[in-house]
Amino acid sequence: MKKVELINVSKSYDKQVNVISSINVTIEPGEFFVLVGPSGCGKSTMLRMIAGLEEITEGTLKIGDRVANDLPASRRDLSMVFQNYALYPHLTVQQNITFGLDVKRMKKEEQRAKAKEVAEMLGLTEYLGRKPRELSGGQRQRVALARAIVGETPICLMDEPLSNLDAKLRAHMRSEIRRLQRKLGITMIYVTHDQVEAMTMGDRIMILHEGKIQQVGKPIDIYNYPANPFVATFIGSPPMNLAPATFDKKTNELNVANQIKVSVQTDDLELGEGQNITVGVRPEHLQPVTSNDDIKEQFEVEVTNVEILGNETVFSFQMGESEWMAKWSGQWHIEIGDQLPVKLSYDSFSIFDSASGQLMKKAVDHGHYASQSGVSP
Amino acid sequence: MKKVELINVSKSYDKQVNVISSINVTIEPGEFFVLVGPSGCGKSTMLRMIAGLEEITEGTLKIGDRVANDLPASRRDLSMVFQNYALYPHLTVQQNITFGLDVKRMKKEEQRAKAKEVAEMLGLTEYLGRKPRELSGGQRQRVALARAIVGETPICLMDEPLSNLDAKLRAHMRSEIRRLQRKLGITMIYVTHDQVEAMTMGDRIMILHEGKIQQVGKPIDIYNYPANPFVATFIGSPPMNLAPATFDKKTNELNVANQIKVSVQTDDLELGEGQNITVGVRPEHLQPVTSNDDIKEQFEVEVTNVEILGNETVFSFQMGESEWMAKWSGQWHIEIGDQLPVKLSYDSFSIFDSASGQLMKKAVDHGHYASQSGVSP
Amino acid sequence: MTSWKRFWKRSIDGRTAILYLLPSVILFSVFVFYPMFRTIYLSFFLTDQAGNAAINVGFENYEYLMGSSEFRNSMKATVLFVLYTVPIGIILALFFALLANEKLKGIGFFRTMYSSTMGISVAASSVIWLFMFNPSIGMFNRLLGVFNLPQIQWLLDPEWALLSVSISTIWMNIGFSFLILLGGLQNIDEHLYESAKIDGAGYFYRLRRITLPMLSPTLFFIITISLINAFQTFGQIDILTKGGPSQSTNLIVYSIYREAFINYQFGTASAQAVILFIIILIVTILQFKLGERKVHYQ
Amino acid sequence: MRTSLPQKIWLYFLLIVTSAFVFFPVAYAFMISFMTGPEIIQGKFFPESFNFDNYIKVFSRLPLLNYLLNSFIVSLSVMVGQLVVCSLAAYAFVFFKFKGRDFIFFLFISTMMIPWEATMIPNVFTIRKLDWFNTYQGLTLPFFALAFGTFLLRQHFLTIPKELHEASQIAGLSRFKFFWKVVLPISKTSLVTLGAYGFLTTWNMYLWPLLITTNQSVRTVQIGLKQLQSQEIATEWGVVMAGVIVVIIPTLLLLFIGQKQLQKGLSQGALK
Amino acid sequence: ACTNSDSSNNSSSSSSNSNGESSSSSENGSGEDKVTIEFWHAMSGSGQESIDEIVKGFNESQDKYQVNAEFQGSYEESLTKLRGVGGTKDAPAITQVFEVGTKYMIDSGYIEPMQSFIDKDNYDLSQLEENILNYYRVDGKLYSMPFNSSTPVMIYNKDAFKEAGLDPEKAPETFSEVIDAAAKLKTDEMYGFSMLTYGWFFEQLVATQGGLYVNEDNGRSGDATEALFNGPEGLNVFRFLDTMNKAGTFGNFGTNWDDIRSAFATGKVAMYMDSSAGVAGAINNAPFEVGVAYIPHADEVQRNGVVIGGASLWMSKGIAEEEQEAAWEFMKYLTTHEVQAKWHLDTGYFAINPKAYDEEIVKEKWAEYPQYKVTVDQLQDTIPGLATQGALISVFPESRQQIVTALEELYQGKDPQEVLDKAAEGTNRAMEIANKTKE
Ligand SMILES: Nc1ncnc2c1ncn2[C@@H]1O[C@H](COP(=O)(O)OP(=O)(O)OP(=O)(O)O)[C@@H](O)[C@H]1O
Ligand SMILES: Nc1ncnc2c1ncn2[C@@H]1O[C@H](COP(=O)(O)OP(=O)(O)OP(=O)(O)O)[C@@H](O)[C@H]1O
Ligand SMILES: [Mg+2]
Ligand SMILES: [Mg+2]
Repeated sequence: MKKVELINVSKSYDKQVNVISSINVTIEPGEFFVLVGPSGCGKSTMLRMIAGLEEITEGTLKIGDRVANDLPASRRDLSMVFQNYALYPHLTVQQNITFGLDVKRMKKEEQRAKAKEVAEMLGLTEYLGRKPRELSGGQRQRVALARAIVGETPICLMDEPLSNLDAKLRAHMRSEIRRLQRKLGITMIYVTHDQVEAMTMGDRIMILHEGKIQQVGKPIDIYNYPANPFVATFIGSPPMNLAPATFDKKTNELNVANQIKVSVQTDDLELGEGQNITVGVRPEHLQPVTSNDDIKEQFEVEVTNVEILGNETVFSFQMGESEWMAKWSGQWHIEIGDQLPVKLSYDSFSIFDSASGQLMKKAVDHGHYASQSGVSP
Repeated sequence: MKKVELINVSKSYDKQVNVISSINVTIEPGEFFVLVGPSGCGKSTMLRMIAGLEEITEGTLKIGDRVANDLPASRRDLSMVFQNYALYPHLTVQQNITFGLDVKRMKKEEQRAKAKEVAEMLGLTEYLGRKPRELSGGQRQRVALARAIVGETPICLMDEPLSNLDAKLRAHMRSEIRRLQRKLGITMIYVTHDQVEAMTMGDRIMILHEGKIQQVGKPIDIYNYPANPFVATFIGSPPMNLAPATFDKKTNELNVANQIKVSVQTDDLELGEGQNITVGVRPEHLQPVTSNDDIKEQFEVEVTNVEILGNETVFSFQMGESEWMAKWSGQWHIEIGDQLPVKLSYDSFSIFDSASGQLMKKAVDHGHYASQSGVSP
Repeated sequence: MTSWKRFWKRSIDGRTAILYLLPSVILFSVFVFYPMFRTIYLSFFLTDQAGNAAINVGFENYEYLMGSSEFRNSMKATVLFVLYTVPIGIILALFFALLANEKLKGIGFFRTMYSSTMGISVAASSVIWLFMFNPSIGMFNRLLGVFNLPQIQWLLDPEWALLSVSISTIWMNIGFSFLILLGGLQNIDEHLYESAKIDGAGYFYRLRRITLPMLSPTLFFIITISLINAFQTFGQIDILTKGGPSQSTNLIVYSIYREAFINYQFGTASAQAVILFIIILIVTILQFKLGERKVHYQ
Repeated sequence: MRTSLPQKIWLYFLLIVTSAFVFFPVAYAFMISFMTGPEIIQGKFFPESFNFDNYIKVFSRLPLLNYLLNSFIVSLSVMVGQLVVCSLAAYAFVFFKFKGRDFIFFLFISTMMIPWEATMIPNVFTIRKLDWFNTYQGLTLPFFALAFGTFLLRQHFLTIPKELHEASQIAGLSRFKFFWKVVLPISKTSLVTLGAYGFLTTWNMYLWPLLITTNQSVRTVQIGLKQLQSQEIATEWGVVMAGVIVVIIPTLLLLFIGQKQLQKGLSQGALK
Repeated sequence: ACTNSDSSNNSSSSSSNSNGESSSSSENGSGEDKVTIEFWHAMSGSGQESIDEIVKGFNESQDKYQVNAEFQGSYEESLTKLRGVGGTKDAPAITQVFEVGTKYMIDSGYIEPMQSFIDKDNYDLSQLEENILNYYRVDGKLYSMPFNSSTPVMIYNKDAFKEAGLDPEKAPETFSEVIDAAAKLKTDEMYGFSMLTYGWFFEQLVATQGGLYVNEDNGRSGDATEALFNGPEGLNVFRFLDTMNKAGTFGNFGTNWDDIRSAFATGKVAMYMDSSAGVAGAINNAPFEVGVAYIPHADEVQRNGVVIGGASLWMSKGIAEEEQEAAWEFMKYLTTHEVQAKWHLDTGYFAINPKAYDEEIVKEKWAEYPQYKVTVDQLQDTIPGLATQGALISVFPESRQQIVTALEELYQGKDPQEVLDKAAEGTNRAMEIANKTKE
């Protein structure tokens, strides 16, 4: 249980300045902290700085309560899953796993027992005697994971540790990692590209973009109240649909992409006439129209693309200059070119200031409540 | 446009026999063929055999109409994205991308133009002058992808080419790859762990398990009619819920895990009294009960775990000895320990013979039809 | 104070490094640097018969050498010798290493054959070559005789002697270069070849674009070492030609040896050694400056 | 990866022809070792009969086994000493960052440029002052530090992916442990190469052992070989070659074993 | 040759500061009161075998002294080693040094002149071969004990002589006779005459004409300062060689003893100059009849004879007195005619005690190889004088190298006088430096 604190941390490489710029964040002891962001935004770099593998160009890094900028990596007492695994090619899986334990002067037998235990958890038992090059990609990744887990260090850094595993195994590993982390009170910093991992594993998520923090918060809050269009489109898959809009004070309507008009029902928002705003709607809020729906809240679209994912169907249509997507649960027989009526309510809009990107209106909480007697809206 | 045909192909390594055993499959010219399976099931091995990097222990491989078992890799005229990228560390990104073009004696200018084009498509333009070690993980993967794409070979093998990319970029790449493949008529063999990729990109999917083919077919067919419980749980996330069941001929009811009873409405199924069967239900078919639902088709469960994914909520409950999951669209305020009524209909059951694993009853097609005037069930 | 502390902390690397370097440094100081300084010192003296400095003559030894046609001739022979042996030796060794790097049955046997010359001392192999070069009974002249070609006075003809010594030297060094290059080849990641094959790259293309660049650290090493070794060749000269005929094979180190061990002229011997040292130093610096830039490290 | 049949035949052809060329002189020496004086002088290639007279003479003339043993002890010590000293130094040059690193490295390299012949006499005096004449340490210690070896290992260490260093740091390995548990095992090919080099050069050393031994107690085989030759009196080449062969055999064996080791270290495979 | 592994094992044993095997040293250590000395030599091959046997014989002949004979590499190498220990108590009691190192040894101050023991012991020198002693005697003092001594001879192929219509029993004696014979002997396969490219033979061909090598009475009355070998005698020799070389009757077989010997044995050359020590080998290896003759001399002068070559034994200064005693005892043993007879037969070197030739075994051998006698006759026929006494200069090895270069250039067609002058110049410079640094 150790705190990790970054104060004004920046990082530049020879060929690229400010890969990370002025990051301020405190990761609480025992927290599961998820780091997401587009490829190349500096996630790995940040982990590597915390691990002590990369010099901190500017700012202060504190581990526990100690300034750690100059602390050598070997004395930070943390473990890490490298994005590219970094397995020792000359050691067997077993030796790779127990490599760090040896340093801690653990007894050989104990090491073996530990390795066995972890290997079992990760389904590596049969492969303990092999060299990494005799393993499949996913197996290698699991070895990397095992190596990080087995040490039970107070801080653990994982860089996309499940990217090469299949969905089933990944689901299993997700819960195992979470369980372990809780049990041992590990402070976890976890990089992922997987939406499910990001949403379900973390106590908090941090979204990074071009080396700058976009938002930090609980997963569900970030999903519901993205701080800016970038976050809005980054979290959630398919991403939130965005379109420029203008407010017509007379009719009290939003003119979205000059294509549809949505009436504004509340006055909680200070909108100037003609102010440039961007509205966002999550694909799942573009719902099919049922017979008893309000005619006003619906509009018709022409389908430009359809993907059936099995348990849900995603289709696209044009909204002004951007392509919007709607996600409907279940399998829908939709063909490209179909004209579909789609329901959309003002409540589900997130509204951003186009200039600053600031969130001006949150989408109204769409939580459902289930009760024994049935389901309320 | 070339056919790839595997006839009775098997593969053994020194340390592991029958990593691949008796594979028979024909991949049609211009087909997008997706290969999925759990970690270590032999996907990469199969690709590597097709590429000519791994000797074929037994059987025949045909490329086009030619037996290719002994054709050297360099003369198979295909391209490949390696699971571990295999970038040339001594070459810049640009050189890495054009490496294959150079082999083909393409003019330097043309090469440069090509590289630029592909780099743009993959967002690598700024990095053309860098060495691989100066790139982030996702950027490296994109270089690997670029290298495979740029050659426009008639056959292309991709081994988890998008695993290290973020969701947004991945969605973009999905459609780009698909577009290119269609445009150039490439025969694509594509390994992935991503459900969305598997469901949306492939003309056909093949599910591999322990070196054996489990099922080959259209994505949606596999999703709806999995050939056996393995496929059922492997495709779809969360996986299909399974439980043992017995059939009570008197009441015409299925006794699922000795916990719930579901009445069988049709007679399309030959079930003997007491025959061991396994029933499967997709999580999305365990729906919330609405006030006007039939009381018979619902049962109550105690929630053991909840995950809110943003646009959907997954919760688990105990069904006999196995954990079942239900997936409800939207965000639900469900707490662990809640008692929830859940709707379940016989139609959505897939029924497998416990002994052979054969699919005995398909789930009834749950397709929805949307029309201009509204939505029919 | 704190800045000093910071420095102390930062210099931890340097201080630990000293520990690792210490054994080498001590041994080098005692057995290389000290004698070297002594050599430099002696090069400014005329020495007596016992090899002690007797008369300080300043740069006279150097001046004498610069004016001496014999020494100039030595330099020329040395440079020629280096040019004859180094490129060919490395190319041949590389060729063998590439051959022996193929995965074939019984390749271990061939590897041993190729590296065998490393197992034979310069003295022993020189004796063998002496036999083969022998104008009356040697293999080479017999072969020439078989094809009715004119006999060659391999070691006796000033035109041929340096070439002949070079041939035998290339042979002697080939085992070693082979072994080093083979080691380098085996460290190249197989994946790179796989990837290149997929791209349709043929053997020579792979050789040029992957093998050689990835081998560059090893090549750089072997070129440097071969250059240095070639400049210092001695043993085979002593046995094969003793610097003759007509001084045509009187390489510098042999000349140093003769000055020091036969003529007991340590002053001029030392001066020659110093000049040789400077020459090699310059060549090596050039090699590092020009060569290491082209070397790719991981 | 895989080679087709015609390719294989071509490869084997090249292998056989070139290796035969390389090996010819050794084979020739082997033949000579069975010849009598007149046979040799007449320059035959095949002896009339394979009798072991020359070998018997070698063994009876010299305490050859004694010499061989000494050679083994000396060569082995030098080999181990070089591996230790050089790998330590090379490690410092690659995995430590410190001021003047390149300069010190170049200083090391520069020691290679000093002709050994020029430093020998002062070294003999040094050994005498240390009273190390006729001792194993006198024979071995001066060779422990080897710029060549340091250079060789440095070149190899430089190719070690830096991820491994990082992973070890994360695992909390000390510098030395990393050196011992990762760097050395991964560099097996170079260590074997350097080991073979160290062993063989020491095995083949002549002048130094001669200069600092005055009796047979620690003398090595190369001096023995020299004792078989004579200057003014006609040399019995058959006997000399028999000696050469006897001395080569252990080194060839060593090379063969080294090869096997090298083969094992073959392409370690990627990290990922 | 006979097996003598025992003897070499014995001699391998105890030494001053070795940490070698103790198994045999304990056996030798039994004679604690024995004085043990070291004898450094440069004899390899059959020479070493013989030395080991002689040493063994000495050690067994008495129980006061123990001699350990140790091979120390070539003459140059062992001299280099001696420089490391010379004048200290680590020095060996006896060292074998080649003839051209004589001046160097005298000047070095490492040694005890033999004369002091001869005088002390009243040793009768007259029993030894005068012509050999002459070389090592400087200012009337004998500095070292001659040991392995040889002279050059001319060896020729009798069969070839017959074929060429020459008298195989009468070898050519003068330069012009040799030139003529060589011309007759020359065939496509065979050269007429050859000489190892080695300064020693040149010295001999100069000396036999009575020519001096350097000034100051060949260096014997003072430090030589100027080379004289480029005078008429030297030029004669070079012209002699040049004539044949230009005529194509001279075969150049380089600087290696074995090369020229194999050339002779394979019939590539009919006459060549060799050391007397090489006679046995030449006879044994040649598949034809071999003749041995005196070395040729210039037509216009009388034959003076040959200069001794080889090496002698030196006693160290600065070691314990009883060690010097032991060394002296050993040297006396060496010079006995029995030992010398054996030495002569084993190696082909001269017996320094001519009485050895009367030994039965020697006579038997001579009967078998009458050629041996020629070598001894040539030595005994030598006219003592400054020329045949041999030059005494400290830079002899260097000078020899100059001659080798000169010869090689001569064979390349350069002018004899020119190359000789160049060699003389080099020698002069070397002597000048040596003299300068002597103080
Ligand atoms: N060189 C080898 N020697 C022995 N076994 C091997 C070798 N390479 C792979 N295997 C084994 O073969 C099986 C299949 O490997 P493969 O790489 O094809 O798996 P995969 O389906 O690609 O898995 P993943 O999704 O984890 O990449 C694995 O169990 C692996 O351990
Ligand atoms: N050694 C280096 N030299 C120069 N630039 C580098 C270096 N390493 C990384 N970069 C750059 O820094 C940026 C951040 O890299 P980083 O590896 O932290 O990205 P990431 O967020 O982990 O991305 P990914 O999800 O693709 O792994 C990238 O643009 C990358 O190109
Ligand atoms: Mg990364
Ligand atoms: Mg794989």
